[in-house]
Amino acid sequence: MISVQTEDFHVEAEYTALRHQAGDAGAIVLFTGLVRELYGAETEVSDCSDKTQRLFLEHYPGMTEKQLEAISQQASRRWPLLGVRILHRVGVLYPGDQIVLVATASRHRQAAFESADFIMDFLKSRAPFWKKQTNQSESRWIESRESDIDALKRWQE
Amino acid sequence: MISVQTEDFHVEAEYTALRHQAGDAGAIVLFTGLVRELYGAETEVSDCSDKTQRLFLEHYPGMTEKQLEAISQQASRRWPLLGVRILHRVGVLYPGDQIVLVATASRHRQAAFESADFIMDFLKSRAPFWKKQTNQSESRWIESRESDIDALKRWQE
Amino acid sequence: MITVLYFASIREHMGRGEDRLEAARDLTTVAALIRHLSETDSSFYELSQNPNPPLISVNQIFAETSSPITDGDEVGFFPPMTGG
Amino acid sequence: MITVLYFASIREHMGRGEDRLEAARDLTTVAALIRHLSETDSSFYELSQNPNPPLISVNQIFAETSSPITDGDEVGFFPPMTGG
Repeated sequence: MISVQTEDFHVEAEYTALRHQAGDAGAIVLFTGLVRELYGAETEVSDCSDKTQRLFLEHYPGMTEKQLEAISQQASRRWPLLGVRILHRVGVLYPGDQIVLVATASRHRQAAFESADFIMDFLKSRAPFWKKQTNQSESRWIESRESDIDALKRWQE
Repeated sequence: MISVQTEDFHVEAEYTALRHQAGDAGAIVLFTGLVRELYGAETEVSDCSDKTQRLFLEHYPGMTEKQLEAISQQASRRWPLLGVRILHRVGVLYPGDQIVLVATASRHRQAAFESADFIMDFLKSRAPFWKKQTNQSESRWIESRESDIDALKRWQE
Repeated sequence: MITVLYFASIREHMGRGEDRLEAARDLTTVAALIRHLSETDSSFYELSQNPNPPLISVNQIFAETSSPITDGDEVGFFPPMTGG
Repeated sequence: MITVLYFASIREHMGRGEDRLEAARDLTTVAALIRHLSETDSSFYELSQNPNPPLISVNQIFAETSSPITDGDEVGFFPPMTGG
């Protein structure tokens, strides 16, 4: 199931729904992405003025849902999944807020791990979301990370 | 943090505790293992009389905690983690019950995914737990899966 | 009518989120649309000169400059995505 | 005193979870302990003849037959683990 929403989500509710939907699943992997205070600060050393005050998440309504659905179906073709959940928030978010949830259920753990990882990689670079970060001094669009584009290559056979 | 307990656990409570402990984490991966009705039925085709009625989980008190702690520390040396949670249940469990929870928090998703995957692989083959399955006709100890032993090899450089 | 949508930094650069163009006989590909917009809009012209040109969708599916377009289509221009 | 613990299918095979042995001058390795137990206990003898012998721990750490043991140690014998 796919959702794009401004409201926050509850991990337990999403987990429980997937667990009940997934029949005889032996493994559930649940990923959440959170708003960080420091973005792009790969070096861990960062000017404090660079701290995120808020994040604005824009998307392309319609295309987003189509892309997330396509990613979910791709994962289901590639792994024997018993359930998939993708939920992405949009709008204004603050440090520590939940942005995204991806959860997969399968009989065995490897399919659940790999498919959740796969969905996140594709979601990062293939779903039309854009983040604008506001810190003390300015607002700017976050640039896509090279490593996110590289991450996609792992899934090409 | 490490726990070995007979009581069930709440995903939300574990997730929330880790999220608050983990400071500026951008990614949390949470894995749960559940009791399946059909064990060892890799082919998906299985005699219904083979359905699990209950599972008994035995462990080696003392050594279990030591091993889980060692696995957790190994993961923390290998990836830049902001939090690790391992919780394993013992005693009598029924189909659909939660057996194990592993959760990791990190700035970036790759470290969170890989470390949770790593912990589960080591836990499966390196922590002194044993499962005894009772179905309609008999009780028998579940044998370790070749694939679990192979899984460990992925982590050797 | 062809609907053109702009998102994120490209929306801000254009100063608007949407254009509507009469379909025309020569507007048969994304490339032709880009040429037309570059000729009639200086902001779009700047975009088209960027070494990293916008990503493109036609009817909410990723597209190329060579992709065909037709009356009623929705064409999106946007920067690399940063979801998740 | 050396404490010997049996787990899971091995505990069931032995019919008990624990043995306590007086430490002796020749019980200085796991191999010596296995030899001693095999000589004095037919169930343990069967175990030691198994093509897949039990896994071993000394003081709750994985060990080999060559691992040293001493007075006060705790030695565990158990089948391959199936947690998670």
